[in-house]
Amino acid sequence: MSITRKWTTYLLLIAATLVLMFPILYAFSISFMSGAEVLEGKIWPSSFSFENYRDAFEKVPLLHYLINSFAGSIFVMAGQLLVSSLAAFAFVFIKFKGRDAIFFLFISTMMIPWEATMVPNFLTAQKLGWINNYLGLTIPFFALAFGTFLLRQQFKTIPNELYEASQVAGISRFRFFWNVVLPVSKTSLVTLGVYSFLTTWNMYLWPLLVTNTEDVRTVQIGLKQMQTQEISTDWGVVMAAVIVVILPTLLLLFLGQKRLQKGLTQGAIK
Amino acid sequence: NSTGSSEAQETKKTASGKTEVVFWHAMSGDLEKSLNKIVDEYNKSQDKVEVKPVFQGTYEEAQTKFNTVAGTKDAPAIMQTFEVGTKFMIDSGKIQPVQKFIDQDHYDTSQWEKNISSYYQVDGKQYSMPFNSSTPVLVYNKDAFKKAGLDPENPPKTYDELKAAAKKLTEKQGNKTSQYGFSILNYGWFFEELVASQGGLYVDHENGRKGDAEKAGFNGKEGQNAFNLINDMYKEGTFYNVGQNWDDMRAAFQSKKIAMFLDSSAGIKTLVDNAPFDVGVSYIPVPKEEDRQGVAIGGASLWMSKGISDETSKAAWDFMKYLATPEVQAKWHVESGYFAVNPKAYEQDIVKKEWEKYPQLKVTVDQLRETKPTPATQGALISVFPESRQKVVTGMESLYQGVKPKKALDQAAKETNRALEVANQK
Amino acid sequence: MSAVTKTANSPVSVLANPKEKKSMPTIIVGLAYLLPSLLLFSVFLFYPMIKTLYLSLFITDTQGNPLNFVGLQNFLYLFTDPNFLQSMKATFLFVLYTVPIGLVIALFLALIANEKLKGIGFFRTMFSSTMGMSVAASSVIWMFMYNPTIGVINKVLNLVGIHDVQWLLDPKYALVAVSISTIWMNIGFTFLILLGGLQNIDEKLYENARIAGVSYWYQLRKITLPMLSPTLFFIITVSFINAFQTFGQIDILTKGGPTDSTNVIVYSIYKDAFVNYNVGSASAQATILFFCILLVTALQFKLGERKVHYQ
Amino acid sequence: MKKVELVNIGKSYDQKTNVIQDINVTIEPGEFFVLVGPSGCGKSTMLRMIAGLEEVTQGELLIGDVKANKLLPSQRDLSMVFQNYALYPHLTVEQNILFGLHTKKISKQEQQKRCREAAEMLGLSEYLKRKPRQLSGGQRQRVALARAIVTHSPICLMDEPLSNLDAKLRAKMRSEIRQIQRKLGITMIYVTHDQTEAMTMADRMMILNGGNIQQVGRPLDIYNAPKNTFVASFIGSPPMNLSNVSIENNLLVFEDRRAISMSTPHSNLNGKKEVVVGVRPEHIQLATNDNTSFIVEVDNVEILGTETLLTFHMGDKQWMAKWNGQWTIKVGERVPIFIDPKHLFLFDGDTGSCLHYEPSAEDLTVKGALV
Amino acid sequence: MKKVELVNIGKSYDQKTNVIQDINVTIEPGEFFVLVGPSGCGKSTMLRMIAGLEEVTQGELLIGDVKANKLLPSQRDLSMVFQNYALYPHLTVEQNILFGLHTKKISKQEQQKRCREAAEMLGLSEYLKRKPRQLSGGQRQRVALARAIVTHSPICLMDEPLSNLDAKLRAKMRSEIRQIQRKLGITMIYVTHDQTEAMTMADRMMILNGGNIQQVGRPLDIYNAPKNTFVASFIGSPPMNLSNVSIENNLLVFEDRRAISMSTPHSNLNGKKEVVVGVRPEHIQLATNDNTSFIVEVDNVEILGTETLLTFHMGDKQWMAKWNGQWTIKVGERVPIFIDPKHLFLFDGDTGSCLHYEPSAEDLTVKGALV
Ligand SMILES: Nc1ncnc2c1ncn2[C@@H]1O[C@H](COP(=O)(O)OP(=O)(O)OP(=O)(O)O)[C@@H](O)[C@H]1O
Ligand SMILES: Nc1ncnc2c1ncn2[C@@H]1O[C@H](COP(=O)(O)OP(=O)(O)OP(=O)(O)O)[C@@H](O)[C@H]1O
Ligand SMILES: [Mg+2]
Ligand SMILES: [Mg+2]
Repeated sequence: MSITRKWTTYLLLIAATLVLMFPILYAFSISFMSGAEVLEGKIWPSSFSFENYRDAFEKVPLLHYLINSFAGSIFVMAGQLLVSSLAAFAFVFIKFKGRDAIFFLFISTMMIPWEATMVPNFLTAQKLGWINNYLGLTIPFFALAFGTFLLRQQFKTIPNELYEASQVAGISRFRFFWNVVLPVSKTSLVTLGVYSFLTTWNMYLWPLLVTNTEDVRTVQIGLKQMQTQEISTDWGVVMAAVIVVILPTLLLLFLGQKRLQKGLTQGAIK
Repeated sequence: NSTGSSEAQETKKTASGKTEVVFWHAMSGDLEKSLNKIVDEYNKSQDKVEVKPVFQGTYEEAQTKFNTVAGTKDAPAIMQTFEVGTKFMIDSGKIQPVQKFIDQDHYDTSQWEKNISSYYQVDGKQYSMPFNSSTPVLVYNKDAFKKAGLDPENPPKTYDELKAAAKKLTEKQGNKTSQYGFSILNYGWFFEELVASQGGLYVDHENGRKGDAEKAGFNGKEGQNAFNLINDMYKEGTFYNVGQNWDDMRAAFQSKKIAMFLDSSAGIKTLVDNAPFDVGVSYIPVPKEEDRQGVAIGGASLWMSKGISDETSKAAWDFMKYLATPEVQAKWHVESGYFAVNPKAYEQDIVKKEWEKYPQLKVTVDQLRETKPTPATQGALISVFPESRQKVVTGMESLYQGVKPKKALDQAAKETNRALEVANQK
Repeated sequence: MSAVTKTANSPVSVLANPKEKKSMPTIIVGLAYLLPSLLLFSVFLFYPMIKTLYLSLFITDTQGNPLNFVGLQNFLYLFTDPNFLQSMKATFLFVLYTVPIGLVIALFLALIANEKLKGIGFFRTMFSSTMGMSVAASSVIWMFMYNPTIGVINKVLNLVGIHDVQWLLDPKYALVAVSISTIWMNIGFTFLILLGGLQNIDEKLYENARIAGVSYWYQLRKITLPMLSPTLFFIITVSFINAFQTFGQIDILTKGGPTDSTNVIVYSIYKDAFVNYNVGSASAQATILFFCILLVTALQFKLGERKVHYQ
Repeated sequence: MKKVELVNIGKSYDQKTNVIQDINVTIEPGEFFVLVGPSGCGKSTMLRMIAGLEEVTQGELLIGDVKANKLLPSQRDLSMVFQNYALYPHLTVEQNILFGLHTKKISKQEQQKRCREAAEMLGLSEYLKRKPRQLSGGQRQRVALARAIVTHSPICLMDEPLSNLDAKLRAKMRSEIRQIQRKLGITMIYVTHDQTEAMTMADRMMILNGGNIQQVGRPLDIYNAPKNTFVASFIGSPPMNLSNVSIENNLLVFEDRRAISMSTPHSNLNGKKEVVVGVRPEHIQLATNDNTSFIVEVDNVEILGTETLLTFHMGDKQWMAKWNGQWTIKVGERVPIFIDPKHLFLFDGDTGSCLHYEPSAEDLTVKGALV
Repeated sequence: MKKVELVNIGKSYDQKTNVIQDINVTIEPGEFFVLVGPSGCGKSTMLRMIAGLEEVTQGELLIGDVKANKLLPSQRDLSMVFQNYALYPHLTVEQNILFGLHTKKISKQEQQKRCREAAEMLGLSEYLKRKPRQLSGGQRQRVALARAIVTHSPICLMDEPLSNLDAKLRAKMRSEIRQIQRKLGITMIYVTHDQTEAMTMADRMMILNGGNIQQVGRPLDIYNAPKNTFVASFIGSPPMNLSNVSIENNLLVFEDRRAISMSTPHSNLNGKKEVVVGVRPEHIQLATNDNTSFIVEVDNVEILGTETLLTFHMGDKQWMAKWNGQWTIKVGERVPIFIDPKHLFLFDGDTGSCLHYEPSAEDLTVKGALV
């Protein structure tokens, strides 16, 4: 690569990074400002005080919410991985009539607007007694068309010989699934795991609906709790909460970026 | 949701044997902190009842949820609902009027601020317990008044004065306006108040208090006055459009983008704290001084669910009574900026001290007390209020797009009528 | 093993044995593996969807229970209701603004992040970071940035001499403003997918082009884009579906206003169902939305698939 | 050691056309049996039917005298080695070798013992803890082999197990597999498309083409007496040279009117005039002064160190000659060649079946040579 | 036709260790030059440096007498064929062939003409409208070739272009490529790890190992006079048999105390006692009564139709003998063999370099044979 091309690329990279990261950095900066500073429209705080963070943790049980979000996200992640991989396994390794039709049915679920299903789902959850516990927060999300699709693409790359070899050896189907297919698809599972963790972590409306107590509420609700309507919002505190809320997901993303990218692409391409 | 579920539920008890009262609210931020403190004190003050406050999102979100769980075991004992949800709650059949407990208990409601509690009274029956109430006030920048050669102690009272003052307050550099004279949030409530303060009715049938409303009335003379005011000032360049967001509006005031605006009385204190200038508060303006009827309240009240056990109801009532005591109301008023339901609260020391520090607060209370009790200031009762508000907001917004005030109002009225029609079919 | 040796000694029993031992029909096994998904889908997606279809033919009470059957009246009203037509328009504009532009930006980022340079990993991480941002958190940040008086965007515009723009208040800009923030939120995901697609392209194809001496743009046009087409196809489909279903940022940033300019269908559904309690109308809108998405996706598969080159 | 018998076996994937048909063959216990044929001829299909991975749609399959058509793969008591080895990439070599042994109800101790033995036999002992991706192609091949060995199944099936290896390694593994099979005495059914592999490894082999058996027999018998042109050109490297000729007065006349004489008039030509003549490259010799068959112009010369390959045109075809030694011949040079009539094969021009050949006299033994 | 010169070329990817080093060679105009060596020895690296796809980190590269170290690939006026062909899957054969030709400022007409010519030459005419995935391996190979041809570049680089093809097709393409190169007279630099390919195609070849040149020369010269044990065992199939021996009184004594005598005392052994002896398989003959070198026990016999391979143990190694004809020998049979001392190679035990060989007398020509 020629020198000029190299430096233009660097220049573009840096410029793009600055533009893209600006909102996050801006929020970070505001999270250290006092109320007056925020209203003056400053870009940089005059001093870095953790006042806002302390306030944020004081105002709502943010720590508790963080733990709930974490537990819920992990739970959904595990559930999605299991349910999706079971389905994907059937779509790849078990031949039966009508398989493609069912697969199409799965894919079509991606098109159902979530808002349209919320009220009936809430009533269902209520009938099942899933209000105010992790069941309601998590189980409705265990089945995921996108995840099934992603894993199906991955499973398709597993040579059929592996399956046949285990058939000859007399290994049961489930054992093959558990001991071979899953470990071999680690990358995609991690990808899907990160993806489901992120999406679950970021849910707001549903958790609000199905929880009535702080015991199981999540950080996104906490974020909403910081903002007020009729009286002034304390922006510094809200931004502090924003930072607290996005920090874990950003961290997760940074750690899993490589795998995520690899896994997502496998799913994207036939 | 079969009606069968409205049978009395079992009384939920806490581990220590106290009766559990679940209390859903929409108070976020500092308000939630204050509310939690009050609840805490109540819980500690006795050993029979344990109130559990639960934040349920915005008023709308909270009500949606209440609507779906009302009558089941997941329903709360006490539900906080915004003022425009009143009719909806009454019609839902999922609540019991507090009048029942007032009667049982021979509770003296005369200690309540009449102008507040009357909003929640229908056919002489008290449906809910007033809790956090506010009214609109005119807030202005005293420093800017001085600078513009206006008397900071004599803010505009009528539309004409307002227009004149706004003209003086508007500062322009070239074609760029650095300070606007006046602003109103694009929020239905302010429009309703502007109509009510002139004695205008929002809907027919005495604002819906003498039977189900069927037609919108807000597009009459009073409503047109209000829309014309906005339209005229906007055209003159003295009115600034701050949108729908309370925070944006206050930010604009605090950063001196606007010199006067209408705000909720509940927001005054923080405003005074944060503004880098002297803040003045006055009554909401009217077209002519003789029109002044006062204001209707905004805010929310507490409702008692149906289908909870008697024991729980009693416990919830006990808590409601506690909330209405002057001491608690004083604290609530001081911390939140909302009115005290019980006027005796204003005689409490902490309130007096607070008023010394924030004389602006007293103005808000005075405005409320001077209000003449009429169907207009009592507030409208319609089930589709939120929807109607959206239509009015859209109407206000369309003003800035150059739509004629009358046309904008009529459109909003037409759509409200249809919503009423649909609702009345149910 | 013992079973087999035994049967080996008595051929007669073998002929009978396999019949008994014959494994379960694969359809049963297959469905067993699909059961959890099917069950959950049925309960939490298909059932509500069917219920929605059903309710769209009724006027409902505030609890969402059907009161009286009105046939297609809900639909007929919607198609004459200027508000709904405005919603449709807003939705299509929103999709139009966000999908192509987001795609182009993400593609640009993916292209520059696909170069082999020192420290490129850092940039890739940065570019993908918005994927970790929740809609709520992002919207709060953007709302603040859009603030006409204290927000940074107008501050910057003022610096270059541009008048204050009332981003979220002016119907001319509100949808654009929401679109910008949406593009920003989605860029991380789109970027990641595209980058992965780029990295799957055989390096040798470019080496051959280098030897042939064709220009960068020619490579982009003749190699990169065609080779990326399966990935592009995937991401376009997903972006379309997501754009049609956007809700969170609208709720926080504009609440559908001003003058309904950002009142996309999903938000309109939400308002009708949760604020105005017109479940019938909301259901009808949801049904329309569902078919819109279905149509667009089907169209895409019909038209797009032909232009996609699978390896 | 078990017998495998195929009776009238046929297979159709789509219930319409047969992919293979009328397969009748008995594979003897302990035999090394090779299935060979060009790509797509149905070798894998046949092997997979024996393994039970593919349903038998016609005929009867007997394994050790037991009808096996409907048995599950695991009930057939056989092991299988796949073309790309089918190793589990996430398991170590040891785990790979032992994977699935548990279903056979073998004690941990016995498993370990078998694994150690197999690993030793195949020189894998030091790699037991590695993952497949850390192994070279040949080592992976051996792991796949070890996995088949430890099951102690009397029958082993292999589907082109060497085709992913390079030429040198392939030659080595060829003899390794053969030696192990002899040592363990298992019945081996081995699929390949490489005739060299088939020739060097098979006790007997079956040549398939288009789903039909072409010939079954010992490699040398097939080499020396191919039943038809397909077999003749498929077996042997470089392949047998074939050309259409017409018979005119005991002469075989090529299309370009060159001719060679037949040794004696052949009775079984049934008066056919158009036949195909075949000559193996090694039987085309440099003519000495008195016996030139024809003079050819050399198209290409390839010197492989110990032998030289000449390419030239003959009638409508390119022919090849293989000579020992390093020959310095220029492209375009004209070279006189001689073909001994006794080395000529004659095939039916229409059916391709062999009409005539002279049984080879070359049956060399060390004893014979020493004399 | 252009010359390519490498002067002291070296390459390092990580600025620390060299992947290849000290490469000095001149590739003559119109020459077919083959780079051969085991996997990972640096062949591709070298080729890619010549192409300009990889930076030259040491030394000087001259293309047609012009210093080319810094030239862009497109400025070097060469074409390249990649191992997996690097065809554009979304373009038709025709578009693939013409890809990038527009940069050469060639008229549409001329492009079409070249494409037609190349397609005809390679038998692709009927496939011009197809996509690569609709072609067989051999056809894809030809498209890649055509793409290189149409550029009319004087130099063509090929990186293992045949390794994805099966044995038969490979043999065919080998001679096709050779013929095209001759016809067009281009300078060809060809990378392979297959010694047969190198032997049969090269005018000259360079054998690389671990980034170092082992030997450069004509294939037969290298075959007959390998410079060291690496070359000796790399070139030739089956490879040369090598064993450690000690020299005792003009005898080469193997580790198992068997011995063969050297023909004459060799002067250039410098008194070394431990050497490596090498014998090509074709030089191990069946002994006649009076000249037995030793008796060996046969480990394996492979009959390839026209020749027979015997495997047996010799000292610490397995040796192979290649005999013409079909030999019926049982595994385990004891066979007397004879090795002519004149066919012995001796290598330095430490450095592996060749100490002694007798120039081959076999330089056969048709003329010589006819006499
Ligand atoms: N699952 C299948 N469905 C339909 N047809 C198939 C299937 N598997 C193989 N065939 C067809 O059956 C024929 C024989 O295939 P088979 O795989 O047995 O060939 P093969 O001899 O093993 O070839 P190769 O040497 O390429 O492996 C081919 O024409 C192939 O297209
Ligand atoms: N991009 C690279 N970065 C670092 N090391 C490399 C790179 N490419 C090749 N190498 C190393 O350089 C050495 C030579 O590689 P090269 O690809 O030239 O081998 P080769 O002879 O072509 O082998 P093969 O026959 O397997 O293609 C190897 O050790 C390889 O690991
Ligand atoms: Mg096969
Ligand atoms: Mg290479």
